Amino acid sequence: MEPILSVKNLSTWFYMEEGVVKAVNDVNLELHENEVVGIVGETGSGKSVTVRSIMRLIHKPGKIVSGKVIYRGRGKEEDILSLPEDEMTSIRGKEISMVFQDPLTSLNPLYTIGDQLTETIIQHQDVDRKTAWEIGIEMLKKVQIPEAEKRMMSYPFEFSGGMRQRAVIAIALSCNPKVLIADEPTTALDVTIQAQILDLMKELQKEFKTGMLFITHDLGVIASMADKIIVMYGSRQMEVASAEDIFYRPLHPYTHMLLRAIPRLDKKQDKLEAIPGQPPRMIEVPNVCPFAPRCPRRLDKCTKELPELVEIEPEHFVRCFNPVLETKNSEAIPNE
Amino acid sequence: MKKLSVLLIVLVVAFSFAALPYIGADANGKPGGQFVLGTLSGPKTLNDVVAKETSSTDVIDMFMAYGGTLIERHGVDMKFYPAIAESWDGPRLTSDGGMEIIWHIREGVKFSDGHPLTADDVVFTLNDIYTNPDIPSSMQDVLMSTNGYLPKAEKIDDYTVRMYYPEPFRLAFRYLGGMYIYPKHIAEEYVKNGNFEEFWTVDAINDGKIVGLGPYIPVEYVPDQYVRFEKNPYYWKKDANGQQLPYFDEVVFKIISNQDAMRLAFENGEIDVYAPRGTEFAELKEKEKDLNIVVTTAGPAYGTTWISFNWNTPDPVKRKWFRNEHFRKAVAHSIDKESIIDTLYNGLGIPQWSPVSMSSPYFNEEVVVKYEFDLDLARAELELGGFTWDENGQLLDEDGNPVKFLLTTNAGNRVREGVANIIADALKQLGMDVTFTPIDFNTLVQKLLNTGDWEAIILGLTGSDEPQGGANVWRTDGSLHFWNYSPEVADFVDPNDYYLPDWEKEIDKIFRENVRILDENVVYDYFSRFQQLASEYIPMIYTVNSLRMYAYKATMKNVKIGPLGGTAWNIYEEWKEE
Amino acid sequence: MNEPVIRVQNLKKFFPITKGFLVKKKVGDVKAVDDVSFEVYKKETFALVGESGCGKTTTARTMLRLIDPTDGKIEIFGKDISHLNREKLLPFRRKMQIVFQNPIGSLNPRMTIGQILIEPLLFHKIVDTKQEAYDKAIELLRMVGLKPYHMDRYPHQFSGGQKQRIAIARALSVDPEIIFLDEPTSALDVSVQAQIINLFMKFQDELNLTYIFISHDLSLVRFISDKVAVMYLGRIVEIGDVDEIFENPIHPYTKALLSASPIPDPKIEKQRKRIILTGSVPSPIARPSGCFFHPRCPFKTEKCEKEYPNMYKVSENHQVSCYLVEKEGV
Amino acid sequence: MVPELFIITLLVFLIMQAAPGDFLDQYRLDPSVSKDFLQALEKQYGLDQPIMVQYIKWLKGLVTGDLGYSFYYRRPVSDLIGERVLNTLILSLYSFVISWIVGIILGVISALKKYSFWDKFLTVIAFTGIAIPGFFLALLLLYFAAKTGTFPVAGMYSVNHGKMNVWEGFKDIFWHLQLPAFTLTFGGFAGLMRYMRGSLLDVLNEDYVEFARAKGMPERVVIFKHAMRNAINPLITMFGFSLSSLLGGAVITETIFSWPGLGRLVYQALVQQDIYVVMASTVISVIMLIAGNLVGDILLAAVDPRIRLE
Repeated sequence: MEPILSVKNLSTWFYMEEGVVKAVNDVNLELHENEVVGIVGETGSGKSVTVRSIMRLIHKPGKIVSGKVIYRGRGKEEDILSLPEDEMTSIRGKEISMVFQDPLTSLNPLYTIGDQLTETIIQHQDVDRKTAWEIGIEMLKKVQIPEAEKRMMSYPFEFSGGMRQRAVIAIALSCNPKVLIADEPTTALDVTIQAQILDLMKELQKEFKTGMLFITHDLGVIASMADKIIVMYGSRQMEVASAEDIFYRPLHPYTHMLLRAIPRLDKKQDKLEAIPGQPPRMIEVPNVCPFAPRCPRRLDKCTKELPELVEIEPEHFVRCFNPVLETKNSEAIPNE
Repeated sequence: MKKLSVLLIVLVVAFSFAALPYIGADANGKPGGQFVLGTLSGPKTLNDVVAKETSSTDVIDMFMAYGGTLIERHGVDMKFYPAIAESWDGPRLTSDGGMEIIWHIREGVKFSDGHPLTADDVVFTLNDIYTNPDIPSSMQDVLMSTNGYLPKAEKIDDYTVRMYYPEPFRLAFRYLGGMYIYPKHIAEEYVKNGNFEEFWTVDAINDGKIVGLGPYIPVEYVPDQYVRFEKNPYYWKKDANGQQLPYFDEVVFKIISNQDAMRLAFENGEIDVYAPRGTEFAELKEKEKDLNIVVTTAGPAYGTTWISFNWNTPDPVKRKWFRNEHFRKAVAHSIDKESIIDTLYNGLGIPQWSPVSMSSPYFNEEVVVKYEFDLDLARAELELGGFTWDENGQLLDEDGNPVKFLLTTNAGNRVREGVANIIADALKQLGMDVTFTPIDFNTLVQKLLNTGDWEAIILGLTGSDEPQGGANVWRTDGSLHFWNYSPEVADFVDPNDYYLPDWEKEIDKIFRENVRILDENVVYDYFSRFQQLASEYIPMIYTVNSLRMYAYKATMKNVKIGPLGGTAWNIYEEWKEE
Repeated sequence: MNEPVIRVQNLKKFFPITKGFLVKKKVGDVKAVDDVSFEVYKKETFALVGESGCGKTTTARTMLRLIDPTDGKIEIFGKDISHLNREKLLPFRRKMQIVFQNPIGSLNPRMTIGQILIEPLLFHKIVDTKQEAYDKAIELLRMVGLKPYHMDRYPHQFSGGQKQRIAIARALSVDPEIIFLDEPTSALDVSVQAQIINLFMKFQDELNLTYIFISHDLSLVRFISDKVAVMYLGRIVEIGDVDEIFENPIHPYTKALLSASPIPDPKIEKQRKRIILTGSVPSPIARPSGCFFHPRCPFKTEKCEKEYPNMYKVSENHQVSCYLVEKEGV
Repeated sequence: MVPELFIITLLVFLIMQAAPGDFLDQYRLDPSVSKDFLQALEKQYGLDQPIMVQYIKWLKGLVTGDLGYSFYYRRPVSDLIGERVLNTLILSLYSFVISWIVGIILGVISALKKYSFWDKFLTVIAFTGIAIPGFFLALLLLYFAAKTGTFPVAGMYSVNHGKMNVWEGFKDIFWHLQLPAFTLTFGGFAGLMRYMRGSLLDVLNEDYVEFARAKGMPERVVIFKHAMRNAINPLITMFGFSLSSLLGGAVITETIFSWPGLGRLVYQALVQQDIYVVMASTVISVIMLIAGNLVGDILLAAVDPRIRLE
């Protein structure tokens, strides 16, 4: 089956006074219906700009310099990046929705939850206010907000953080989109609330069979959510594989080291294996492997040219001249 | 006594055939039109007793003066002409040693409300208003004779009034003759109720309550905007053709609070007359043709600018210098009046030497001592005064103290600050250590009048053509005799160190006696002596008088500018050619 | 056994709530820290964990006397500092340093790194001359893995991890014995977090430091701490040895916290049984009756609604404030 | 409010009294005014009494609605203020409304077209407006008026105003209003415009604006529904605050254009030490300030549920 969303060779650059920040370079990804693709990366790795580029929410001085975003949800192939702006408003929120990181700031403080919910419904569906209001109540019930009828009249500040994120999810899903983009949706929440929200999102995703792009820096969170994982570093995709492969058979030295650098709740560890050095600066980066300066498996070649993203094993892509092939038998996570 | 009777005859000869025509009787103009004057601020009151500022008195003059007084003065020849009083007898001595004037009031004169004017109004004005002890006014100071007597008026018949002083008082004629006459039928009620203060506030204009004998009656006042006058339908004067005066239907005082805006309004034709500042004069003069205006000067103004020293300054060393006449003469020699005129008055000034205004009939240039600008003469005076110089050129007094003092003036007055700088520079050349610091006006007044804590000062005083107006300044017990207050007037003067030179005593005597003399020639001699003494011993060293400057539309006719000043003194005969 | 370096007894910190348009009136208290007691021994890492608003940061700030306690005792090296004035507090301030969550906010942007490091050295008279201070500053930079040439740079020229290293160097400069670590890595990237955590471990070893570690990241707490106190609405609900508590949590809240923390392992994640709590943390202004946790607790009994449970000793190094202990008869 | 008023008026009173001299100083150097007369005036004005007695007398009057007596005008202060308050309001309200409308519209344009030619152009205009001294602009306009004859040079009315009918009178005032209003507006709108621009730019960076876009709201709705209302919020406090300047903010403009307003009256009173006029204006300022803040708070509560519902 054709993926519902394909991103091809997407590059988004920011033209700053200090120079060109190449935030996203040559990113390719595919998302199928009822599939969760996770994008993992650190600050500045380009994961967030990638999904905002898909939504065309890139503002000056940023610019999508190349690539295509093919959407197949409306019975045809459409390149989102070449649609006129007013056509775009019928994609956003209706076909592709997005949930932001901080629920405290995603809602307009001056309007009631009901207002912000119904305006979206009226915008995209051919219904009157009253029907929209009822659909809104249904949505709030879906995201398990108690006393939904009453809560429609509440303002965001009357909600707790978790409740607000539920409301945001309700808005995002109110028009039954085929793709949901979640940009670190639980990072700002407390851990017990995070668990609630992740649970909810997963449930709803299954129910609506939505394709979901899930962005996070937290390897623990992604482990529970994603079917497929894209690891980004320095504005490029480093490794793309199924969740199991990423966690048990990481081939890229970066992924490999990252998994050893994080503490685990379920184990007593003596030491964390730190990755030396600093994350790269993003201005005027040369076309070489961005991880090379911190990589212990670095070859001479690594600082001279950029490795291609190659399919080393079936459905397992790695951008590296010297992948960690010898640890094949899942040495990454020592099993006890 | 013999001398007095001679005087009496002279006076009778001089005054009792006063059958002069009134001013404006020969006028020949076209009635109608509107005359717009600019003023910086609006009237505060229309009650002459209360009014203290020109913004109010200018408005009051329009309906009470300009022909509304017993006699009026010609602005060019400075003589008194009959007005409400058709003629008069006196002033003359009476057998009891007092003095009287008999006024014969013109018959048929009416107030602007149509109410006829009689002797009752004149008597009421003097007895119940100006000399009423319950109504304090500065007019009482003016009318008070040497020994503190106030005049009394009595009605002889409906059109004859006698005014009487228990002693001779020369100024009585001009002050009583120029006194504004209140309509008894309106004002009496306020006097009786004891609230004369509240009579004719500015609200009275819009209430239509203003009544007067003058040519224009204010009928509309928009605060801070304008005062509009309409001509008095009962004004008594008629011109050569029998046409009733005044000519203008309306006069408007347009209030423009900003001098620059005032000038622009004049150039724009919104106002008809303008008093330019020195800095603007040349520029306006150039535009005379383009703007169809007349730009002219008219002799020195009455206001003065002078430098003076405090003879009772707290430091006894300094007192000694300031009391030293040679020191003062040296300072007088160091005042470069020409350069003051050039740099500060744009050439529109004239050196002043005498305490009596050059525009006054008592001014006598022959007797005046002039200390020309000459630093060598100044040094010579200092040597005469016992001063020496050290090797650095610093001036020392005879005890070896360096001469060092503070010179001050009120901050913000550009001309006075300029004069101070020019004088201070010259004095420094003489080896004096002068520090010039302008200070706030109110602080200055406190120092001058209440604490005596000052050394040298540059200030100005207003003046008039009558030297006696400066009595408060020149009499040794005067409240403005600030350079050398009598210990009885100011408590900061040490009675044991009070120094009163003979010439001061003589000036004091002149100011006490001249008002008792009715013979103008004798008075002239008295004031000549005063000018001689004051200009020689210079307790106040005069600098420069500015010239009076006027600009008015060339279409204005009958504008007669003279030493009395102003473009409005004969407003009833002025007219505009459209 | 040796004396604890820190002993906190019945510590309370209430913030008054005022209301009113023209006239402000006190209407109640936010009981941010309510009757908290614990002891910390030398070279130990003591973790305070809990969700936002549980009072962990306020506890730390009160212990540092950055804010004044409402009631209770804070003994440092056996001396109660809860009421000392500024002057008497100074030597304790030196012994107790803090590293904040946000390295950007805690470094003055107008001062060079050299100035930032030298200032406290001279202020606390650790050294006598400027030269000595300079040498010591370079030494400190080396210790935290930076280079001497970094002395003349300004904070904005460093990455987040480097800034946190500078903050550590500054904290270490005055030879402290206790360091408060207030979420010291939560603003850092995963790849850098390990560097910083390892640095803390190294210094604790070398310099015999005692750490008060404040975090909401239980994985990190498990890795770094010896003891842990779990806080909920201003009170400690469970306290004791880290491994014991993480292996055998008793309080339902601790259990929920642990089960909610994700583990970077898809298989384990899929098998885990989660305790999903309903609702969110109530407002500290209007705390529930009885046990504060009872409205969200899957095991609540009638008793829980009425009375706040006492601290029960589970073992030598494990205490919990929950009636479940009685029932299970531990 | 009452204690504030009390403290501020007492302070102003003491400061006025601490300044050297008093109202009568301007007459003390006039040779024609005698000492006795000055003493009589002192007594009449109550200047011979102790400061606190004078203050308490004034305060007592204030409670009964009596604002005192002007030495200079020799009339009740309330009359003086009464006849000028409307004039000042006409000028300040007119320019206030225009400044706010122009400031907000241009601020929005400037923010939406950030870094474009128009943004830069408007920024230059704004900084000119902020930088140029009011008196200088006023004089410039005066010259403009005088040279071109398009606008009257000074004042609020023509001298023939009293003879006009209502419509002519209205036109007359409106015509006179333009230059002084322009002076005030030019100085006033610029700050507002920059403030609005900054505020809107801040809001445009907010997540909820981006979220509104992400959920497919058209740009028009994003700007005017989601961004604008939030951006206006901080201006409301300012609005309330600047309301308080309506009755006293234009001394220089009023003086230069001979506008018969309160500013001129009070300025003159300050110079002349006409103390009760100054005191009355202080009372008005304090009341206006408090009222302005109250209005601001009420407006803010009306538009912001966070404030309303707390």
